[in-house]
Order: sequence, then C-alpha cells, then structure tokens
Amino acid sequence: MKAKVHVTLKAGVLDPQGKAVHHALEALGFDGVQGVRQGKYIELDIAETDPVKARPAVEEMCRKLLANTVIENFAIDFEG
Amino acid sequence: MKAKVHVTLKAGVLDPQGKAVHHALEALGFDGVQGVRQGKYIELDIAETDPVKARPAVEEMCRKLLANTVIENFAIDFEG
Amino acid sequence: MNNTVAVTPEIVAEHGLSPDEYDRVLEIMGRAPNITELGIFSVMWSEHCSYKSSKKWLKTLPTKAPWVICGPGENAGVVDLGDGQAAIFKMESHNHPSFIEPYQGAATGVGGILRDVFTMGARPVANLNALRFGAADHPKTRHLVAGVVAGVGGYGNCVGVPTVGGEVQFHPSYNGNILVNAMTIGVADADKIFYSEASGVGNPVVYVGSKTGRDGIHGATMASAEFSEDSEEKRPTVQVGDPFTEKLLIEACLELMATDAIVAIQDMGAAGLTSSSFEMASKGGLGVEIDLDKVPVRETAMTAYEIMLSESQERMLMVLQPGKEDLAKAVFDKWELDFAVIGTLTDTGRMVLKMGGGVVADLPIDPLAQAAPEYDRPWVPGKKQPVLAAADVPEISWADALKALVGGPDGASRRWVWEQYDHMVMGDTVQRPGGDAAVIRLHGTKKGLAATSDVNPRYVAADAAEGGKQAVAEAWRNLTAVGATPLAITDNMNFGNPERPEIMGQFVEACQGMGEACIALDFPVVSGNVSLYNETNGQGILPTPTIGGVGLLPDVEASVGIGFTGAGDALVLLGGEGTWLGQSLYLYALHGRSEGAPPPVDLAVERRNGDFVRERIRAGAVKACHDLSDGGLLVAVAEMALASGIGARIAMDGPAPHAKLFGEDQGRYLVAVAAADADAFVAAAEAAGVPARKLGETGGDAVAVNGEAVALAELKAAHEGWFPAYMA
Amino acid sequence: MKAAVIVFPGSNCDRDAATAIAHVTGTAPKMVWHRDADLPDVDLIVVPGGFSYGDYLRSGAMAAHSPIMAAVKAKAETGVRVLGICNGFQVLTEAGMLPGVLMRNQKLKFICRDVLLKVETSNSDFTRGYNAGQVIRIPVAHHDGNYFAEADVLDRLEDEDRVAFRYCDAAGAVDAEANPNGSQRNIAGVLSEKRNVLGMMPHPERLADPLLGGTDGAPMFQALMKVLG
Ligand SMILES: Nc1ncnc2c1ncn2[C@@H]1O[C@H](COP(=O)(O)OP(=O)(O)O)[C@@H](O)[C@H]1O
Ligand SMILES: [Mg+2]
Repeated sequence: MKAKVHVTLKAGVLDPQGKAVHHALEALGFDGVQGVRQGKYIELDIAETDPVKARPAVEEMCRKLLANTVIENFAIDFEG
Repeated sequence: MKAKVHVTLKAGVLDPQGKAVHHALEALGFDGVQGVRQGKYIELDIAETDPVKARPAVEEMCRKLLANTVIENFAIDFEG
Repeated sequence: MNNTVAVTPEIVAEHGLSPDEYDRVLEIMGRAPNITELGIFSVMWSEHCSYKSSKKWLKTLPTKAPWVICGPGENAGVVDLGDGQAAIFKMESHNHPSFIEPYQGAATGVGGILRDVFTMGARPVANLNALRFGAADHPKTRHLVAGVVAGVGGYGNCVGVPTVGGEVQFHPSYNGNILVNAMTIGVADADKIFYSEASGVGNPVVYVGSKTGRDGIHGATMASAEFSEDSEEKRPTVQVGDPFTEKLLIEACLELMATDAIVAIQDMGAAGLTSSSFEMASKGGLGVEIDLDKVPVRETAMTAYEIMLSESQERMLMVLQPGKEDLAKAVFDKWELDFAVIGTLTDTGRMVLKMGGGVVADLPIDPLAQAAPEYDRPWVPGKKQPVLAAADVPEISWADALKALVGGPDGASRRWVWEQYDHMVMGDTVQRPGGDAAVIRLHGTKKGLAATSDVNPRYVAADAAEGGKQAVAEAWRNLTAVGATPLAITDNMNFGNPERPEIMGQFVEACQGMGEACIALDFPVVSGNVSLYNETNGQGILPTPTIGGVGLLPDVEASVGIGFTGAGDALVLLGGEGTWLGQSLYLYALHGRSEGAPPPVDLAVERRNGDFVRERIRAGAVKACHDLSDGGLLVAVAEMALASGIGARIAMDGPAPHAKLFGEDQGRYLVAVAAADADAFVAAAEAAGVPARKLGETGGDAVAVNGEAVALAELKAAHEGWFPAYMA
Repeated sequence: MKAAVIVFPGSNCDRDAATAIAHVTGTAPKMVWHRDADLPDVDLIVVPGGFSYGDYLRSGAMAAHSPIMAAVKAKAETGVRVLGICNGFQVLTEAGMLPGVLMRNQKLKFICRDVLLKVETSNSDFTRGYNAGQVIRIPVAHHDGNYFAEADVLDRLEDEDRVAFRYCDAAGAVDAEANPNGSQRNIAGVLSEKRNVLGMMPHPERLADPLLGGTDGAPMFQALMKVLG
C-alpha cells in the first residue's frame, strides 16, 4: 500500500520558497496567481495493507522524522 | 481556487532524498517500509475559478518553472 | 534493450557509428555484434571516450618536467610537491547536461571530477569552476546561471571541498551551448598514487558505491553529438547527483587506500561500467569476466545493455589483492555503501559478460582499443586579423569607461557566484576567491597551493594560436601574482564541430599556441578533457581552451593578494605602458566591437617579468600584486582598490589616452610596495630588464588619474551591484 | 580541557573544529563516531558543521536520532558543555536540546561569507572571552540558517538572556540589512536554559588562525579552556 504524506508549513510561518516561486511566476508573466505555498510530498511504499492499522505508525514517522512540528503540519492518505 | 501541484521524479531517476529518508526510517526502527520517493507539493492560490479554464495556464507554469520535465513529472488538482 | 534486439543499420547509425566504423566492428568481432556489444563499441569509440578527432593534436602538447609524476592518460595528472606529497588535478566539462538540467548537470559535473581525483588516492582539497553562458540579455541565461551555480555549490558544499576559484563569462556564442568546466585538486602521498592498470590474473573485480539505475544511458554519445533544436524536446535522461554518497565514497576509498588491498582502481565516469572495466583490463593487457547478475541495481529487469551503459553516479570499480575482499567489504559496510565482487581478471584478453547463466557479450579488448578510430580531420588555418590601431577606437572619458567596465557583465564582481560556494571549508583557504589565484595551505604544513582558471575566448577566436598561448600565459601569470611557482596545467578544450575544417583549424592552432607557451614557461600539461560539437544549428561557440593552472608556494604566509594593505604605499607598473586595444574589453564592452589581432604574448618577456615579480614577492618586498588582464591598467587599479576599500592616485605622464589606461598588452603587473622602497624596487626591476614605472600611491577613497577622481563608493556600487541586480 | 568532536558520515567541519581547538588550546580533541553509543569522559562536546546524513529531508533531522545524540543529550543534562556549530546547531534544535528551527535562508541561496555578530551576552562559558555588545567578525556557510521560533519562545529567550549572538553591522546595529538569512530578530546563536549548550550558525573555528584572515573565533575556545582547564 502507498502512504502519501504531505508536509506543509503552518499558517503564519513565512515560506521563502513559496514566495520565490510566486515572484518567478509573475516575472514569467503569469498573472492571476495570488499566493504560493511550497511543501514536501513523500510517498512511502509500506507492507501493511490496512490503512487503519498503518496510520499510527506513519503518524509516528511524521512526528519523529518527516515533519518538524514546530513549523510544519502533516497529512496522511493511503492508496492502493 | 486552489491548484495543487505535485512534482515527482520520473521513474528510474535517482532519488537521493527518498533513499536517505528510507534509510533513516529503518535506522529509527520502522520496518515494513519498502520504498520512499520524495517530491514537491506546491499550492497555488489562483483567481480563476473554473478548473477547465485554469488548467492550461497551470500546466504551462509547471512546464516552464515548477518542474523540469527532463527528470520530473507533475500532476495538477483543483480544489475549492 | 533486450539482448535479442536486432542490430540493423538504423540501430548502428543511432549508436553514432559510421558505416566505416561498423565495418571495423565486424572485422574485429568476426561476426555481427549483439546489441550489448554494439553499445560497448559505440561508447568506447565515441568522441568522448576515444578522443578520435583530437588525439593527434593533443599528443603534441608538452607533458613532461622533472616534477611531473604522471602526465595525461590516467584519471588525473600528478605533480610532485616535495616533502613526499603530490598534487593530483584535472578539469572536465559537463556542458550539454548542464544546458538541459542546469542544477543536476553542474552538480554531477563536480561529482565526476572529484572522483577522477580521489580515484588516484588524493584527498580533494579544492574545486574550481569555469562557466560560460550566453548573452546576459538572452532569455535563458539567468535561469541557467542560477541553476548551474546552485548545482556547483550544492554538490561541492555537501562533500565539504572548498570551491575557491573559477571564471564566469557571458557571450552570445554560448546561447545554445553553455560551458561548465569543473576542476578538482587533490593532495596525496607521492608514493601512494593509485592507477587504473589492472594486474594479477584471477584477482577479484569489485564494484562499490551507489547502485546502478537506468540513468544517463547514452550520456557519452550525447556528449559527442552536435545539438539540434529538437534535442531540447527529446530531453535525454540526465543523472541526478547524490553528494552525500560521494562524501561517503571519498572517505571509504581513502580509508581502504591506506591499506594494501587495492591493485587498481577506476571511477565509473562516462560510459560507466563499460569504460572503467575496459580501460583497466586494456591497460594491464588482460581480460575480464563480469557476472552482471552481481552488479547492485536499483531497478528491476535491467538488461545487460543498460547495466553496461548506465551512467549512474557515485560508483567505482576496483581490482583487489586476492583475499582482501573481507577487509574491503568491512570498510564499505562502515560507510554504508554497496560492495560487490562482480568478476575476475583473466588472461584471455577478452571482455566476457555473463548474465542469467549465459554469455551476453564477448569481445576482444586489445583489438577494440587499438582499432579505435583516430582521425586526421582536415583543417584550415584561421584568418588572421590586422592589428587595430588605437587611433581607430573612439575615446570615452576614462571615468565613464571605468564605471561601465567594472560594472558590466564582463567586469563585474563574481561575488554573487562564489558566496554560494563554501570556499573556506577544510580550514586552509588563505586567499579566498576574488583575487588572481586562490591559495590554500597544504594541511599541516607551511606550504601552499595556488590555483586559477583562465582563457579569453575572444582572443582565441581572433587568433587561435595567440589565444591559446595567451591562456597558458595568463594562468602562469595569475599564479605568479600570488607568489607561487607555476607547476603544471590541466586543460579543457571546448570547441564546435571538428568536422568543419575551420573549427578543426581553431583546435589545431590553439594546441600549437598552448604547446609553445607550456614549453617556454616550463608549465606542462598533465591532464585535460576535450568537449567538441558545442554547436547548435551550425553556430559554434567561441573556441574555449580553458586552462586550469596549479602552482606551489614554499611559504604560504608570503603569498600576497590583490587588495591594498594600507594607504601611502607606492604603486609600480611593471612590464610597460598599454598600447593594444585590438580585441580588448574596452573595444568589446564599450563599442560592441570584436576586431583586430589580440595582443601578442612574448614568452621570453613573460617569463622574465613573472620571475622578477615572484622573486620580489618571496623576498617580502611586495604588499599587493595584480596582473593586468581584461580592461588593462585602470581596471586593475580599480580592482585592487575595491578589494581593500583603499583608493589610489595615479599619474600618467602627459595625457592618458584609452590605450594607455585600458590597453591589454601582455606580461604586465601592478604592485604596491612600501613608499620608502619604491625607488629601489624600480631600479631592481630595470636591472632585471623589466620595464618599471612608479605610477602613484595608495590612499583616499577614490581612484584618481592625474587629479581627476571617481569615488570608490560609486565604483563599488557598480562593481558589486551588477550581478545581484541581474539575478534579482 | 577534554574535548570531543562528533563525526557524522556527512560532517565536513569536524577536522576544522579539531584543528582550531588544537591550535588554540594546544590539545587535540577526541573524534567520536556517530554510531558510538557512548562518549568518552569529556567536558566539551562539539557537534560540527557539515551535512550529517546528507540533510536531504531537513538539516539535522536524521542526525538528531543517531545513537550518539542520545549520549550527547545525557551528558548535556549533567552540565557538560555542548557547542553546536552550523549543522551542529541544526542537529541540536532537531534533537530538542535548543528551541526553534533553522529554516531555508530567506533568499534561498547558500551563503558563505564573513558576517558581523554582536555578542549579546558574556554570561556563558562560551562567550566569557568577549564583552557584551562587542562586534566580532565570523564566517557563515549555510543554506539553512534562518532561525525561527514562535514569538513567545523568542521573548523568553530574550528575557532569560539566552540569545548569544545577533547579526549586526559594523556599528553594532541589529537590523534587516545586517541579517544574512532572515533569522527572527537577527538571532545567530542561542543558549540552553542551563547555559551549557550553545548553538550558532557562524563558524568560530574558521577564524581562529591569523593566516586564514582573522582570529575573532579564538576567544571562544580560550574562554572554554579557562573554565574547563
Ligand atoms: N565561478 C566562479 N567560482 C569561483 N570563483 C570565481 C568564479 N568566477 C570568478 N571567480 C573569481 O573571481 C575572481 C575574478 O575572476 P577573473 O576576472 O576571471 O580573474 P582573472 O582576470 O584574474 O583571471 C577570481 O578570483 C576568480 O577565481
Ligand atoms: Mg588575474
């Protein structure tokens, strides 16, 4: 099964990457973009096939390693 | 409306990030992880509210800036 | 590709082999090759691996000196530093990949050249990078600059090798073909150099490093084929670098090298496992048998063809002493790297590849190596341009000219670039980027190494022989200007399509000029790299033979920089007054003209002037030194002032025409000496036959000529401002 | 003074730190491998700069969980001095030994150059060799040095005099222009509650030898030697 983890910056934390992308899009002439936030997307291939059973372990991975909860949130989806 | 862009490495392209995360998860004692791939997740706030109308422009942004299609794929979803 | 894929004429052509070359393949094999064998021929005979167009001329370059331990032919060149130490260095291009994927292309270029150096037993101690981009106002340029610089830094910073020098240039001829030339210098014990020549029938062949994937297959042939508009669309796979793994590989290899386990070692560069195994066996006159099922792979169902042609990064091949496998494995386990015994050396003289229980390729090594094509491509000498009289160049007020030169794309500070490189890690950087040559201390000693990279492609385009000569002389001069004894060079020959006689002519003449300078300056070539076909839709780049120079300082504390060290010192111009504006930066940047013959280099004068400067620096008589190059005298004065924040007042006898202030006559230096020593200094120079003139003094907060001043603050804003503003 | 330098596989300032300590104090520190679970008997532990495990996910994130860091934490609790430089600072925050995080530099680029620092407190064994308010010159070399913590955490750090250094200009003014990486309140280094752990982005070990262009880093090691013998 696949665990799809999105790690995003908490609201209120400045996102220099997102800002730079926004700026670059404008410079390229794309208008109508009002804001950009950039995060990480991590796909884990896991042996467990039951999402309910898998969730606690993946949450633990996020808390321990994949996200820094001082500044980041994480969200987990399962697929397949 | 929000455009959610996932940029991931093409199959076959080395993913040092994913490799390192996988290794670290194992070192932390998480087993049952068979593979890790890491990508970028970019959220764009756009003025356009019709996904059909928005898609070509966002695709263009991906091709021109957000992804390097030599090594990366991108996927776009709209929300809200 | 499955080994049963039929080898059709189309497939042969796709592999870049001409019908003639394919006939030779058939002759050597005595049968039609299968697809894996064809792939091996194709990469081994590619321009990149075989040097088929360039070999004839490279052979004419001088490569020997008493201090040269190993010249061209190995992974890198080796020179003696005395006290049991040796410097190992080389420069290599990653031009095409960097155009397609600037970050990864540049990063893997750095990774590749590092491996060439630590393969030979050296700890890398310094990196340089010579970069050439299209016109600053070309729509692609900024993106390429940003990506390449980030990639060079991203890799070098992570492995922890300081990037201490380089070049950045803009010119429209590189619009479709940027140049990324990376150089690494390493230091080893002179009696512990590792070579690639395999020996010992039955010895194990070992694979270490990262796993093999499907990346970069056909990279070597790509680097040898001319670009066309649609290659951007085809977007061949480029590799992704993993600098952390490289760092582990450096440490693991050096740790194993401290034992006596290794017989031979070779990095897997272009054409990966093919060229590394082939070259090791070929040099040793042996055969090799490899079991491809044992090669660590990162993807499923990889074919023999893919495994042999993959250009996955961060991999090495070694031949071990028998019985040392466990010892070696323990080292690589410690560093958490893959380790696999994949084959053995044989006495058959053949390369035999096995997979799935059968033989998937079987080819003779010597005949293939010996029959590698070598061309004597037709060439025509370049048309020489007449000398341009200075009077034919309109004069601009010197102050305006100076501001424009130090604040334009060609003359602006490269700080924006080198501040993205960790240039201090390893704790031995004595002269940071921004001067004539970088200086690093040889760790744990009082000695120092100096390094520089130079070429003026506009000179080479105007007269390839003079330009080639000048590039070598300028590298020599830059090393001299910090007080170093120039030892040897590595070169990176970047040219257009050698099948065009006028391009081949540039190559030939550049080699001739370089060779002449190398001999006259005792500055041999010990390693190098050739990148041809830098051409898009028939538009070639300016001929660019980049010269990487390395020099030695017996006492690193005696080195000097370009920055003034105080006010009230005397400025002395050595080597004569400026006269030459043909091909100058003044003419190009301010008048948009590339005309006339480039300034000639008189090698005897060059040597005389340089030897004098070096001797005076070592005697402690010089406080700051700068050679005169792009922009001539006044740009040099301004750079010395800007580097220190201390101004200068100079006096020109009589009016100061542009040729005197901005002429690019060769073999000249500007030095700052204590005021009290100035007369003696000038007298000593004249006694040595070196024209010398007391030009003025340091001090104040402006650059002043005959009493007319430009504020340093204004120059600084222009000089430091251009690059950040351009990239913003 | 008995010092140890932790060596992760991707550390690259480990040797520099050891050289500087030996140069200033006359005694070479012990080098301790990341997989070791024990530390020798020491009174100063340096977590050096570099890219501990490649730092591909977040700088210092993986190193924070290495076997040796559990030992470093335990020692720190007994009062042993711990100095985290650059990547070492990132490791210490990820390990929870210091508050806050080091985010990507505001301008997203790696920065290597000398910066000016205002010494905010001389009340620690690391900074006793400087005067509070003194301006010193030390190089930075990092991609992720943008210090972030919630406002209340920052207030508390300030209230407890735990900000060791701030980026400043030649006159000691702490402002946006002097801030190389976007750090909150220009913070370049912070102390732990017990003041025995210091994390800082600039590299004092890089300017402790006049040949390399300056010696403003040396007083840190001299002060430690004075306290630790
Ligand atoms: N890509 C680069 N990386 C590092 N340093 C660079 C780079 N480009 C230029 N520099 C540095 O900027 C300084 C000026 O470069 P350049 O004008 O080419 O010097 P010179 O004319 O003395 O050969 C040199 O110290 C050089 O090493
Ligand atoms: Mg120079």
